[in-house]
Amino acid sequence: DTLDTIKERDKLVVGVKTDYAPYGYLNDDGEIVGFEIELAKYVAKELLGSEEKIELVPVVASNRIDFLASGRLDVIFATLGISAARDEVIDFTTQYVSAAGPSILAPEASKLTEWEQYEGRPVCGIQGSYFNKKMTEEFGMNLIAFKSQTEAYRALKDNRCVGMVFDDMTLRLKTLEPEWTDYKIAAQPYEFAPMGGGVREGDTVLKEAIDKAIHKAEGEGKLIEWEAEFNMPASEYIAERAKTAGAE
Amino acid sequence: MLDLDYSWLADPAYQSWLVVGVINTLKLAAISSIAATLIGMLGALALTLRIAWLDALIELFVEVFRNTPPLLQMLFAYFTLSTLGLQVTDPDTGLSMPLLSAFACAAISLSLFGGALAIEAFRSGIETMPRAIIEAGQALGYSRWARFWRIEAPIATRISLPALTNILSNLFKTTSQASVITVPELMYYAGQIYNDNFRTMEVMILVLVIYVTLVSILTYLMARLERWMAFPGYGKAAS
Amino acid sequence: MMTAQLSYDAKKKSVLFLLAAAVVVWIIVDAATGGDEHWARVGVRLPLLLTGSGDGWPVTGGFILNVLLSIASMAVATALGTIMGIATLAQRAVIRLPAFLVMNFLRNSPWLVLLFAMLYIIPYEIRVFGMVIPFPPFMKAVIGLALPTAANFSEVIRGAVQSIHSGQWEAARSLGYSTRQIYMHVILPQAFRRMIPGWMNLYALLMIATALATVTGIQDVLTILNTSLAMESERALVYFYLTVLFMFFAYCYPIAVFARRLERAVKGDNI
Amino acid sequence: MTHPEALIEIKDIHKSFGKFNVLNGIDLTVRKGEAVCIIGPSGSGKSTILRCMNGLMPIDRGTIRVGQHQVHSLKTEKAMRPLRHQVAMVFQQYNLFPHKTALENVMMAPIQVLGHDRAEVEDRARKLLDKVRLGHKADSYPGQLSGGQQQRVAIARALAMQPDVILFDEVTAALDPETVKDVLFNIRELVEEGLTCVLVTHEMGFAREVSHHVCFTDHGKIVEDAPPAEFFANPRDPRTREFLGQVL
Amino acid sequence: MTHPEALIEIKDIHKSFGKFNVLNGIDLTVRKGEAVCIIGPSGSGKSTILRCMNGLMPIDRGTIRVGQHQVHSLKTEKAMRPLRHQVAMVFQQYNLFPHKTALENVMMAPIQVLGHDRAEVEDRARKLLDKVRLGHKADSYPGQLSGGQQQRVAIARALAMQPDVILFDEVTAALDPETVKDVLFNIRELVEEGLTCVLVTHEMGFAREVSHHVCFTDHGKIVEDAPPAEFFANPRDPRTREFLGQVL
Ligand SMILES: Nc1ncnc2c1ncn2[C@@H]1O[C@H](COP(=O)(O)OP(=O)(O)OP(=O)(O)O)[C@@H](O)[C@H]1O
Ligand SMILES: Nc1ncnc2c1ncn2[C@@H]1O[C@H](COP(=O)(O)OP(=O)(O)OP(=O)(O)O)[C@@H](O)[C@H]1O
Ligand SMILES: [Mg+2]
Ligand SMILES: [Mg+2]
Repeated sequence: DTLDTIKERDKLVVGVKTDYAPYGYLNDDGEIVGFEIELAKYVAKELLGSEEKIELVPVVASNRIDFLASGRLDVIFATLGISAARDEVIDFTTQYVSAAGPSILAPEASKLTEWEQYEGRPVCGIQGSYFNKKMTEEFGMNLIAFKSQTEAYRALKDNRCVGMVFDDMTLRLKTLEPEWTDYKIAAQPYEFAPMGGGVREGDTVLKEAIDKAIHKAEGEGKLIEWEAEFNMPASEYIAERAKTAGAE
Repeated sequence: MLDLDYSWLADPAYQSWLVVGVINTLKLAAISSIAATLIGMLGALALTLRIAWLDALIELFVEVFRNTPPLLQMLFAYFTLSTLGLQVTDPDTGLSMPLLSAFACAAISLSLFGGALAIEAFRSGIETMPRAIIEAGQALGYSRWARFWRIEAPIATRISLPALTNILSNLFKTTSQASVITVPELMYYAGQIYNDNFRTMEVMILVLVIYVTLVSILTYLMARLERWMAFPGYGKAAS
Repeated sequence: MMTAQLSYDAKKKSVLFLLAAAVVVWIIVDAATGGDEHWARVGVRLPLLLTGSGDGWPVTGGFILNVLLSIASMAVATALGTIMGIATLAQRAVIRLPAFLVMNFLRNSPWLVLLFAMLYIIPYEIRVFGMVIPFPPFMKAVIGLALPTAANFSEVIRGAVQSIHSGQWEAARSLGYSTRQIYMHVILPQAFRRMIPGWMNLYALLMIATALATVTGIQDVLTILNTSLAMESERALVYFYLTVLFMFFAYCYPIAVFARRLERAVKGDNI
Repeated sequence: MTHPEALIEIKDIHKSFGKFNVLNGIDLTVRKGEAVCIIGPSGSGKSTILRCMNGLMPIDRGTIRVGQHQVHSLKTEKAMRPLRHQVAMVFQQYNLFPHKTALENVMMAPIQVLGHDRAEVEDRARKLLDKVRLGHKADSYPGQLSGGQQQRVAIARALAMQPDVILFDEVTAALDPETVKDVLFNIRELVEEGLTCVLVTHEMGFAREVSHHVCFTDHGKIVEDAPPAEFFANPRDPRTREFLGQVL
Repeated sequence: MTHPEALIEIKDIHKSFGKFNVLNGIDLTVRKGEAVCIIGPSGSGKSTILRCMNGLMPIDRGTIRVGQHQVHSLKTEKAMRPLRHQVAMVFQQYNLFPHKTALENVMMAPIQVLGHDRAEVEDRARKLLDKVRLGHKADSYPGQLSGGQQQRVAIARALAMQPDVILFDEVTAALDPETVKDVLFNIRELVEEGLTCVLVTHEMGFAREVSHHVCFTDHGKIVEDAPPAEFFANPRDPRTREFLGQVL
């Protein structure tokens, strides 16, 4: 099975984000870094004995599951929200982050503060977000979905849309950037969504090995370290998990 | 090996996406095809005047547009033209927004890309005009303009038609790239659908079939036009 | 005015030269008025855009990958297209009709969609007798691009073969040549010359289409452009796009010019 | 010395393609209502003389006068148009317009160039086609006509312009004897009606029957110019004698 | 009834293109060492007869025998190859291979088809080119030769195959009288050496000089077949009389 293949090739192939600070992004030297990258390296070390035995493959929301399903990747750590629809096509590892669900980023002056007010209006988004269908079908938004975040932010700045719908934490971090100070979170998240890694449907052996590695990292307090390293607001969830894992 | 599941087609949301996608694809293809043909004809016509500065400009236009990826052209139009000043004020919000919508950006890029190729096609049609035909026109005392309109243009159009068919079907296929700048055409909605239901293989097969069907209809119609415009003893269609 | 004495070609050349000069002047003026900052950013990212790694080595992607991709795809497409082209010319319907159907299907499907399809149809690894043969995305991109190119090339071959005057066939037949010999000694040597411009045009088209390979997940110049833009300011965007557009232009334009020159040269020997 | 009655007067014209001298000082005078044949070996410059006469090809030296036009001094296409209205040409390869029917080929120029009335031109065109025995082929395209038929349409097209002079370039090549005879009758009739003709031909019988005088060209010169009876019976130039001696 | 000495025997062949009947029952017998001319109006099916004789065009009805080959029963290209080695053809349009020099055009087939020795073939080819007075043009490409020269290369190419029969299609059309004479001498010499020839021509003088008997075709039939003296002096068929009456 996949775990054997990984050991045979002596390299773990991981799909990660490269445009999604703090989880995975390029630093000024063009290297991929971030919270999930550290996690992936940790897992590689646990499985194969070295952090170096890893191939990081940049993915975006719209292609990560296909890459995984078609065998290009062994596992994805790419801000993958756990949802029932996805669970039908892949298997999730244990979840390692619980983030607020989507919110809307809009200019400071925007008067649209309720989700319902966005009906019929152009809203930027990202292809492959799990809530996209809800946005169009339930809230009736005119969703303009881009391949990558870069493009979506760009379109928002150009006022091609009245707001951008995306993961709350990312958008909040965005408002802290100097260029985004006159933007605010206009509509608040309505749910929390856990995030986990993904493996191919039925890859139970691999899933269990990865789960074990993640638990170990949680127990060692690594996740809290990484949170701090990448300027993420300390989350209760991770602290809680670290406590339970450490107790085991 | 392949067990394909098309039950998702029953979902009315997907159905309406597909329909809207096909309609937008057709719109985009129609607009850019007509514009590209017009640009091609006008460009080739302008070239026959042999005005050096105009020809230089046209040549530059042709070479730039046919030697760079249309995908990149669209991205450029979409993301940077507004930075360069093409903006209007949105009356609703009072904010300044790009003048050109995604659809407009795609339509303009595709028209220019196709137009550049069409200029080449028509130009070569005029250039391959048998010398004998031109001399016959001269000997009958036609003026240069009359000769062009009455004799050379109709024959050149006929000679260029197969090349034009290629360009237009190429253009039709290229409309799928507009999905990258979020033009809600077929390929865009295909992405929306498989990102939602993860039936990527099924969606892609369906989309491929739709495109092949549409392009085949286009080439069939162009072949009919070729036959209709044919005159016996000239070109392939006649024999 | 002096230009009045110049010939048409000289005039045209000088106008083109003036245009080129104007672009250079514009760049200098822009650089002097603040654009240099953005050009500096482009300069910093240039090795990344070209080779896929920050210091220019090793080559893991970028524009050079696009070039390699185009060369590999063209090689595959030439081989496949020749077979397909000859098959569509075959006398026996059992060979001709399927070849014709496949060719038309490939010709009428958008490159982007085919490339996508390749992603799902070809597995990333093939296991033969316990051996794992990896099928990297690069190979998928090569095949995805080679298929439509091959279909187009087979059309070029067909066109060239059919453009040979039927008198050549009759002459060769009446000299007792077999069909294979006629292709080998009479038709293909003549058709070959007429195929070269079409082949080169097709290559330029293919090079341009490599931009689509970004969907297969390989680190081609467009993928890298997009990720590196995440770290750049708004204004720099224009400069980055122009740079990548220019890379394609600088590579494809000479090929197109050369192809056209050949085309003119070949036009003369229609018998 | 000028012939007062000369309609066409060619004096010492020279023409070269690169280093190759095609015409080496041609002199030729054609009176109104005359038919003149030019014969000579292939490549001796016969077609070139005709082309120069109606300005399709500029000459290097010498003068050409046709009616009141000084052809050698006409520099632009525009300046040549009055000349072209007066001088028609029938080409060796017919040069019919492939996208028009036989009738349209004949009608086009009088309507479009001379601005004559359509109904009147159609009437004239049909009469001309009848005259060359092609009334029944009026609606065929050139691609549907045999060589001899195309040739006759070309003659009708030239006549429809009601020119003063017609230049015929090898009208009889590759026609069978019956068609040659037909063409001969047509031309003879025209000459009797006062038309001036210059004909290039390989067919000696034809030259003998149709012409008022015959010119023999060789190496870009006219080496003999005489009435047909004298020309065929008593050629003075040795080169002409040699050439005629070969005729079967 | 079979002529024992007949090399070519054509019996009642029919051929139509769609509804148009080109050949309506042609009978023709050619003995070894004979030269036969076919004359007739344009479009009467002369070229078609030649094409059928070496199997380039299948017939609808009737039989064709050339030597021991029953041409009408040869169905595949492959089956026809021995026939083609025996019967050569010179085309109306020459059909030289434009990518080879004159010498190569002559040498190609004997080497590539008959598998003869290269040195021997080159020797033979050069002699043949000398014979048609083109020794000095051996290294010219067809595009660099005049029409008459190309025609003679085509004759040399056919001869190099050392065939028993050569079919000539209008070898003299559009050639000037001097060149026609040249070609006539060549063919006469070949016939004296025992070659069998079938010639299509418009040139009556040529037919008279070269042939053992002359056939006149009209509307897909051979309406007259006689020795040239008789044919030209005393044509029996009224259609032939009419046709010959037109010759200038
Ligand atoms: N454009 C050209 N460039 C170079 N040489 C040319 C050109 N046109 C004609 N010639 C040469 O000029 C000579 C005269 O040509 P022209 O067509 O007048 O001959 P012609 O007497 O009409 O012969 P023919 O009986 O074969 O028609 C030929 O030897 C030809 O090769
Ligand atoms: N492929 C074809 N399809 C239809 N009709 C054809 C075809 N080939 C020849 N024909 C017709 O068959 C008739 C005989 O043609 P063929 O070439 O044998 O004539 P020909 O006697 O050689 O005439 P010419 O003296 O003009 O060469 C012509 O009327 C021609 O129009
Ligand atoms: Mg000539
Ligand atoms: Mg014929």
